[in-house]
Amino acid sequence: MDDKKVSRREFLAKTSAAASVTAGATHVHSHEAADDVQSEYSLRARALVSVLTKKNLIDPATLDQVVDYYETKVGPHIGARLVARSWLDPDFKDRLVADAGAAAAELGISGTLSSEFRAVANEPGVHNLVVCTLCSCYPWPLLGLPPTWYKDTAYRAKAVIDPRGVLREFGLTLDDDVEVRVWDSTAEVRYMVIPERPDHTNGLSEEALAALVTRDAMIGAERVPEPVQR
Amino acid sequence: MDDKKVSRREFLAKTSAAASVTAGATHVHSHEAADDVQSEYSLRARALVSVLTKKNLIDPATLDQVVDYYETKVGPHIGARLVARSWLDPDFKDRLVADAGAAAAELGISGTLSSEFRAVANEPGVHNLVVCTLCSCYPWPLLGLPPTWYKDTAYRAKAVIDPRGVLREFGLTLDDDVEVRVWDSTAEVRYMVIPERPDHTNGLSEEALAALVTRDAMIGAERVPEPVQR
Amino acid sequence: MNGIHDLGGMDGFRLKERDPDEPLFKHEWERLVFGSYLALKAPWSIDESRYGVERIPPERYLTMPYYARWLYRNEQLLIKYGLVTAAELADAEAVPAVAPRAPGDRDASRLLSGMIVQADTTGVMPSFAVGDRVLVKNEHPEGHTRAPRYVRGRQGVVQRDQGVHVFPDTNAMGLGHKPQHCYSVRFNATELWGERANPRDRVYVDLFDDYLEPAP
Amino acid sequence: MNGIHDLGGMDGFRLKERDPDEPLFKHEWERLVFGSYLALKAPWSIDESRYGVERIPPERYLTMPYYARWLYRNEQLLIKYGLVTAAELADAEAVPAVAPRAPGDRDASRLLSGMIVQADTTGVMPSFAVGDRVLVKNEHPEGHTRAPRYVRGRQGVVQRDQGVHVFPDTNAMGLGHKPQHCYSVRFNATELWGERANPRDRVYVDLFDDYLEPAP
Repeated sequence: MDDKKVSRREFLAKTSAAASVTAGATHVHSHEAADDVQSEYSLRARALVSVLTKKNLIDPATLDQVVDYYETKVGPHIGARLVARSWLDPDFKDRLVADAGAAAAELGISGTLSSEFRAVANEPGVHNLVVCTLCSCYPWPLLGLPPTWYKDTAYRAKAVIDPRGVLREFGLTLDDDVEVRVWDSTAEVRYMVIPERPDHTNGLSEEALAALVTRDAMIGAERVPEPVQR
Repeated sequence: MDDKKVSRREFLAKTSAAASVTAGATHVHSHEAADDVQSEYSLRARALVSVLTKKNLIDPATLDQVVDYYETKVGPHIGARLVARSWLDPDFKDRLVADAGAAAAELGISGTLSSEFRAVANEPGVHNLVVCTLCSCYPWPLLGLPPTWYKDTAYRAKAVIDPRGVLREFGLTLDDDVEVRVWDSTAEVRYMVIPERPDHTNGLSEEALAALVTRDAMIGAERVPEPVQR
Repeated sequence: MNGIHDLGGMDGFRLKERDPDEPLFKHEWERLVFGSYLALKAPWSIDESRYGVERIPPERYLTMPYYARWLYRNEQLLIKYGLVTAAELADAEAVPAVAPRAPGDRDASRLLSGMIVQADTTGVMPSFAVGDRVLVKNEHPEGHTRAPRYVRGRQGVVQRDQGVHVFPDTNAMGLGHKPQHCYSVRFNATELWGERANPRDRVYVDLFDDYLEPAP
Repeated sequence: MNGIHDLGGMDGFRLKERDPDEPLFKHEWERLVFGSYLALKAPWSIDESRYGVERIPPERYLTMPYYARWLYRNEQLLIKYGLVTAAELADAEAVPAVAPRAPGDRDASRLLSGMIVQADTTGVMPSFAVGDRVLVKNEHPEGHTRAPRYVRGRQGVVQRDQGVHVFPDTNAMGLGHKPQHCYSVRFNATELWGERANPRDRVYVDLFDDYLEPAP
């Protein structure tokens, strides 16, 4: 056995290179992509809806309305309004941090009665990241339905043990002296992040500011990008 | 929400019944059984052996000898000899418990030099069970290659947290006042169980006793059955 | 249960790429699964609903797309509660339609709230106050729980009292609401992950009164 | 690493039936995978070999039959060590045969021992003695380790000194043998699993010196 010292980083880099070389050759099946799996899900989903409808357990019009509601009415634009307002109005920001549901209700945003909502604010030296390690809890009324990466096993696994590695993969490298706060949504409290206001945004309206705020910034996965220079 | 009290046992029974009803309908794919997966493994294994042979990294005759060795030379009959001897010779049993490798060497059993071997003895009020939660460590030179159930994820997961449940599923219900000792093979020490000698075996020869000893009894998964009455 | 769903702290997974333009539903069946579940007046709680996902066999859990887990859970719970049968799902064509009743509540924003039980807070006192050092009990219940494995046996500080909520561990199992306080508990990342963590980092986990005891 | 291989204590899996008559190899390819691996004079240690299995992506690990994990690991390690290339495995036909060398050691009983390094025990002192109460450090290394998650942060009693062995955590990573004592540590099942366990039961785990500290 060769006892030569290799740094851990070098070792990991070498082995992961080898893994990627054979990834194609050795990968037996990609399930999610397989058409027959999709068609099996499709058959089962149609059967389920058909049986529920025939037995009058659901009203198909309600099904359509529910989907329409989440596809067109609720989404990250709601959270973005809260963030933009908080950037312009420090008192509102205080109320948003104290009770995000109540602050949202001030702006006429509904659907926040059943759970509690918390907004956690990034600031110089502090970065917040939201996750649900056990399932996929997410502040639906404020941000809509969560993105695929948020619900995926990898993010749920890594966010709590290696938040800096996750952020680095997402393109955000934090200094070692920044404090990372990870919020694991294990109960009926839902979290959103108030990202920091980017530079060069003086004089922008609340609407223009809201347009800058991305969904992923309100999860903590990125910073709000600077406005594009024209 | 119905707040009616249901016992946990009843609840679990009901839900697992529901699960089994739809197991057929909802099971998308059984991988291990799928012929195309087997044929992919087969192609890759043949390619591997072919490349290793052509590059002179293995001698095909050695491959055959290795397989033959584990298929015909090593197996539970070795451990069974040790157990039978220990039933007849209390001093041997003491040596077996102290250092199973050395005791095996007394009987001319080889292959026990690289690892350490321990035999743990069942007795009235004590039942031992061997597992490797992290991979599939097993006393090859004494028992041969491990059975599928031992290497399977379920056994590795359950043996340490619910050994009594595992044994119950295997057909052995232990009294609450029996002490269960689970041995997790996490290093280079390998364990085998010396089961209790069954009743009605007085006067049997070492060979006849060895023939009663099952592989699974030497893992702790069952008791040695009584000899069949003629 | 120590299920495969309890993923916090696991290594070996690969992050999915972030796609800012992805549709909410990639396939029509996902839309049907989501919409039909929310349109249903389910007789079970959100806790039992989560428990339904957790009991998907581990090897299938990891390979199922997100809404396939919902589909599995919906089928299982509808069958368990006797609302549909496996035979009906296997042959939907053969199921006769009953005459439609009056339409139900169609306010989509309120549909989900029906599954979250508002706890009766009367006389429910907190065992801990903000600033208290707490130890998460090292318990491994067979049923549903919301104390992830990675905090069990670890110490933190109560950072906020989140008020009184229904206890998921009993509610999911049909064993009662057991309303109690829930706390945001702050853990040093090094307390959870040892030398691997940056000493500046913190993890906040919402934990119920019954999961906690005073730190020794 | 906190890999999917670290299964101890997980719920949700279903036990396989015991079949006293099952063949050692169900398929010919399993025989080839097993035999070729043992016939190889591998330049890696058994620790790196285990680490190779642990790095199989979790969703594939759970669905792979046992010897498919070996096959994956063998391919990866042979490529990593430059003994074969992915291209050669993809087109074995195209690989030219070299002239055979003299046959190697064919004593099958000794083939495996080559992978287990006998540690240099000179001057390696134990930190603990039989009877000592120890605490397993709550460490979560990114690389290979043989301290399962379920004992980390838990207390037990040293029941036997198993002698000096090569340290898997460094050896698997090419970071040296670091020989040290290994102990059989006895845990009360209730210390590991709380109220779920029978108070009479014990779990014995072989743990290296570096995993342990004196119990407080």
